[in-house]
Amino acid sequence: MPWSRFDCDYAAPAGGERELTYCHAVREAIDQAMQLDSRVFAIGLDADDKFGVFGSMSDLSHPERVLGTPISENAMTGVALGAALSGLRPIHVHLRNDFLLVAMDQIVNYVAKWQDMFDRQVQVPLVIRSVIGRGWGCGAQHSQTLHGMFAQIPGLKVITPSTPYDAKGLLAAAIKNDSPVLFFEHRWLYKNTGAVPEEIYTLPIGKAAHLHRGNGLTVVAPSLAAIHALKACENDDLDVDLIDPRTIKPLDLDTILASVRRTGRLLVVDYDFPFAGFAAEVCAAVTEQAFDALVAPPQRLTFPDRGMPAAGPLERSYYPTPERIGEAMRELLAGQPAVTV
Amino acid sequence: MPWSRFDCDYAAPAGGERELTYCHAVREAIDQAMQLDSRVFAIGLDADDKFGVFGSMSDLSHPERVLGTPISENAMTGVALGAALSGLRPIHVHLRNDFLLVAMDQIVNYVAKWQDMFDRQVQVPLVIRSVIGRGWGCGAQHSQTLHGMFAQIPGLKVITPSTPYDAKGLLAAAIKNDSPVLFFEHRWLYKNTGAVPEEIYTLPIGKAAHLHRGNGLTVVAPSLAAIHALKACENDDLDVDLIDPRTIKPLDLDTILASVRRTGRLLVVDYDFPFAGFAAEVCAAVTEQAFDALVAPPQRLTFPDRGMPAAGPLERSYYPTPERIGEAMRELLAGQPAVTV
Amino acid sequence: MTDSQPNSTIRRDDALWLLRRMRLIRQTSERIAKLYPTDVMETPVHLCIGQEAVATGLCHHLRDEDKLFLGHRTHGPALAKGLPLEKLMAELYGRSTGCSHGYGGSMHLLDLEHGLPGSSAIVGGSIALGVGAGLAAELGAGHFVGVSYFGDAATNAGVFYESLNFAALRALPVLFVCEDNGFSNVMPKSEHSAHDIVGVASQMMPTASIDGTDVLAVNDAAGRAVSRARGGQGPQFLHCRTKRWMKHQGPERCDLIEVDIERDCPIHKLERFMASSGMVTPRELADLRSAIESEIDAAIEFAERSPRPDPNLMEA
Amino acid sequence: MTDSQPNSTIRRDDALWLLRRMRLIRQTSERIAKLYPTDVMETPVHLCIGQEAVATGLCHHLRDEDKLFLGHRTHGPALAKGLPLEKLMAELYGRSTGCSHGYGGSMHLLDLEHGLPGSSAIVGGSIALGVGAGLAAELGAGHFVGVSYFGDAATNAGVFYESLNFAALRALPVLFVCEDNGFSNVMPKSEHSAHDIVGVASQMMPTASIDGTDVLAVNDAAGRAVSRARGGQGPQFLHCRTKRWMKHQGPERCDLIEVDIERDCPIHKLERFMASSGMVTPRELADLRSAIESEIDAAIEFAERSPRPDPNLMEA
Ligand SMILES: Cc1ncc(C[n+]2csc(CCOP(=O)(O)OP(=O)(O)O)c2C)c(N)n1
Ligand SMILES: Cc1ncc(C[n+]2csc(CCOP(=O)(O)OP(=O)(O)O)c2C)c(N)n1
Ligand SMILES: [Mg+2]
Ligand SMILES: [Mg+2]
Repeated sequence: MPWSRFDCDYAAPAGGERELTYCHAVREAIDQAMQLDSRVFAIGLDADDKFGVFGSMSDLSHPERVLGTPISENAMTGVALGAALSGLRPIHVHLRNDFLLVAMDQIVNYVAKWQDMFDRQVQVPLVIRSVIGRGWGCGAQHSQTLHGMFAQIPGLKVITPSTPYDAKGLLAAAIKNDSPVLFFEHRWLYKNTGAVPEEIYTLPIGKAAHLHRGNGLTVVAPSLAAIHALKACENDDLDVDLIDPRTIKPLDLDTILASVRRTGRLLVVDYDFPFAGFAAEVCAAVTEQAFDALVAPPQRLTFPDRGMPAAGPLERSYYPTPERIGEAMRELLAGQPAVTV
Repeated sequence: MPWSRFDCDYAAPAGGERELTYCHAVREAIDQAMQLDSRVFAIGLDADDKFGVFGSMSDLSHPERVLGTPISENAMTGVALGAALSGLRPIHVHLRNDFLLVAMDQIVNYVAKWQDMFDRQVQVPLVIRSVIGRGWGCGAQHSQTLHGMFAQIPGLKVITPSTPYDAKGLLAAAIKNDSPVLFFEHRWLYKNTGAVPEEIYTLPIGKAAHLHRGNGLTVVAPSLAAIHALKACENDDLDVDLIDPRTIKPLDLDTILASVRRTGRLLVVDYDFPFAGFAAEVCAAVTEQAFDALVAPPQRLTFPDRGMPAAGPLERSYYPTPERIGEAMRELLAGQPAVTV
Repeated sequence: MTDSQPNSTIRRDDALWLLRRMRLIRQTSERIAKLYPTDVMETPVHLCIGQEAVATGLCHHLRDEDKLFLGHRTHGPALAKGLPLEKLMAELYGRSTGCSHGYGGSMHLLDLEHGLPGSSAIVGGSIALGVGAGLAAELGAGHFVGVSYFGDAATNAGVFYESLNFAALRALPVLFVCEDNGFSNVMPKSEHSAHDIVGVASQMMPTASIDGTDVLAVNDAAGRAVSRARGGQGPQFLHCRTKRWMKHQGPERCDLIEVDIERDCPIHKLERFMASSGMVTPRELADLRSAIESEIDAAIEFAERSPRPDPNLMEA
Repeated sequence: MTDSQPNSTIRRDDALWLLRRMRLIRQTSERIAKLYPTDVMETPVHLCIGQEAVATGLCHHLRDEDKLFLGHRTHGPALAKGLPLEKLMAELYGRSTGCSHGYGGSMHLLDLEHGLPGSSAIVGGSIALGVGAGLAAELGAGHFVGVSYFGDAATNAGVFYESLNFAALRALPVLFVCEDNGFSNVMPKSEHSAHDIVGVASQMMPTASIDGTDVLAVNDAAGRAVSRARGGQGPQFLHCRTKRWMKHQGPERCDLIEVDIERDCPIHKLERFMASSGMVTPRELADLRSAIESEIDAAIEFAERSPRPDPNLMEA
């Protein structure tokens, strides 16, 4: 098994290491996985272009295993599934998660169901990578973040790394995994830099990370929201226990529960639609399992319940910011209910 | 406006009225709406067949406005949207909600977004009807219930009637509504009978109904789960306040909150996937807004987090039953945490 | 587009193979139809009585490592490809010895050993999976062809068109086999397709349109198509005209078509050919028939004796 | 399939209409390209410089009540259909006076008065919406045709094929207009389509393939197609070969193609024709050009003066 070569312990990178952008960390995971295992290939619209998926597909050392496709996302997902069932390990890449909706039949009825339908007699080593989040006045069809929708579906793992280190290690883990994984990269994280080991390594899928320690309030925030929440903590030196779940599903509820049992308060910041989303799941699960520890009602901070508008002022008001997260944190820390949208 | 002719007050039917099956209540709403308004038409796979959508499309008085389609659910949804934008009021019918996934791009990127993208300058009077739920060993691709997934999406109303009376009144309201509505009919309710007025009438979208009164526990259960929960209440004469939300979205949170403020306890029974579903939303929202009233953690009873299996014993164990609902209720009433799956 | 003629030079053992498989499919389907009303099978059944020649003629040329992706009308093609009968029966009976351990039911059959990586109940989508198998072969996963097997109405779904385009763009070793019985449930083809299916497919790849009730014709055309695909000549499209004698689902006869045994029955036609060319005696034909009945008896007994899956072992 | 010849008998006022609209589109696009680097427009722009003839020749035959559904490359066709310039500019500037009140941005333009019921950024899907408009007309909603307007790569999406099939099955009054610039972003047509687009479409309906840089040819073919659709002769397919002079998105020139003004510029070709046949003087051409510049100045001033939408009024 070529994979055994890149098993390593889970450890946060020490300081002073090589810095990489989020974008290049993703690229490196793909490149190294392709080098280690000839079954790994990438496919997707403009995947073979140097600007494909915002540059994360450039200069791969096995261009013969990087395939462009027509605008046929639904069939292409089926093609990736068929290849996964025939011995390969496809990575299907998308420029925007809005396009995954075109492939929803394949993702939900096929990819997610295939193992369950046959009592797990078959493996489906398929990764679907997609950029999420708003761009530049792109409007309601090009700015969504749909991790909550996919997390609902049994049979799919959903990963939302917030740092370059996590991006590389979790993407490697996703490629190595024998079940379908959706891997969501927020567009605004692409240029962020951070320490990333040169060797390939995997991080455990389903293990949260602490980004900030504190005792007054537990904050759960994935993807870009984690980085924004961290900024908010640091700006005001808040007594916040900030947890980046890193994987939406499977969810590391243990880490969250342990924190809430200490702090008694919970805020979930989720850059996704509000109704029945990831934030609702965390609040409901925490309340179910740590009810007695709660001293205040768990709160959610999400998008408003409407499609994303285009004009700058509207777009900026639609998206939470470090400032708004900081406000919500301070109110909860002060024992006031946070403002939810 | 032909619609003004069928406005009527919201009132539960008095006893002794005409009985109709759920299936025929649906049929009658469509038939009467078509008679009243020549803009109403129905379209869908086998919609024009007498067994179309399990008989609910039979003998309509305007067969020229009932159109069969090829297996092209995605384009057909776009066709329905285009017709809605061109002055008609389409009802798109589906035999199974699993097929809606084929049309997800149209439903989520188009239908749900169209009004928001143009600042609501345009109306989208489009109803998408679909049967939900398990049949007869149909397996993971033909037994889903996806109201939770659609409820996540801003711009969609989601209705799940549990009685013939509600089915007729809410379908009429959906057809009359100027925004997109998803209307989900559980397969096992089709032969249930109940009092249904002959005249066309509408029920308010976003208004829950009490199916049983009590003070010990609030139970929220939509669609077939409502009927099963009612059975459980009646079997054991339980002190339960049973609320059928009738519409998943907009959700009548006021009615639920008022009940929980009385009972202090909440159980949500939802025949859908567990993670970040409707049940999570109700638990999270109730905790946010009535935290101080809760004496026990809100609980969820849903499907397990996996695709539906086919064989009888597996299928039956996958689906909650009145017995299992009764058990969960009794445990909560006794002050014990309910068993969740 | 080529319209194939049956190859009259077929060898006896090849003809016998075709006959055996078709009989296996036919007699199994008839037995299912007979048992179905007793509710021993808690799953829908889409029978393929009358259509046996298509899968049989095709699978005669497929190897275990070739990957066949099916839709909802699974029993016949799965048996043709090599799924053991008792594993099919046990699946229909919802037993843990079934090919999908009872988790799949009638529409979801798996047999990795015999090149059945799964089948799907959502019409159309599995066409793309066969293309994925072809792509895998092209990228070095092994020496096999991918086969997408589907009905006439599956060609209405956009995924059909997308799949053909991609397979053709990359010249993948894929066979598209359209089992055209002229109906989508109760809707005739004239109402679901404005165009000729072969006309569209032939814009993208070599096609053949075949009398799908003539197993020798299918065998012949499939042989050529499979060897072209294996030989690196890219995707091939086989359009097989056939008839669905039963209703779309369940054990009843279809009242939308007329069946003329002489004209429409692939088994009758092959038996007549074999008898008239001296390949088999009437006695051999009768023996074959009853041997298969015994196989079916044994498979049913196996299914009935097998345990039902334990819900407590169902993983979340 | 017919290959149309330009109609040399065009009347002066028709030719002037075509020239004015093409110039409006060209000069507006050039102005956008010039302003875009200053970030006054916080929205992506997909310009159509070089492609003006397609939408212009088409819209010459459309009435306000005809419904045109667009994709992401919206500005040109929307102006051709009658969207007032200042409403386009205000939308690009993200102002509440924009045609979508600033909620839509560059790719989502609405003008119900002029038969623009919205446009979409998800490639392919809007093709079905035009068919829905045709169906509405057929079911008595009014006397209009539905028009689906899309690029060559949109024909890769399954919804394209499904839409054509349904429109043809019901003989709906729908026009499919494919603006074939030979590219999907940076991918050439040879890599995205294994087949000839017109070849597929012609399996389902009458088609015409036209030099889309010749506005008289487009005008002529569109005129016939629109009148056939209006006359109950069912859907029509127009394939217009054109060139995208700019990059897929943004204000830069495309480096994948070579532009030869004599051969490729629809405006140059029309002006030369009109001048040589004595329809216009050089002075008139110059006047037209500067009149449009003034219109654009005014529209930009309008946009700049308009208020930005108030987030507090954004409904959930
Ligand atoms: C996407 C989708 N839409 C509708 C159905 C319901 N359905 C099941 S089989 C079938 C007819 C299929 O006809 P065809 O493809 O010709 O295959 P046949 O049944 O004739 O073998 C339909 C409409 C489905 N399973 N999937
Ligand atoms: C479903 C979907 N996939 C991918 C994209 C990204 N995308 C936007 S425009 C485009 C190219 C479209 O090419 P074509 O249809 O020929 O129109 P053109 O841009 O040439 O006018 C692509 C790939 C998209 N918007 N929607
Ligand atoms: Mg058929
Ligand atoms: Mg193009």
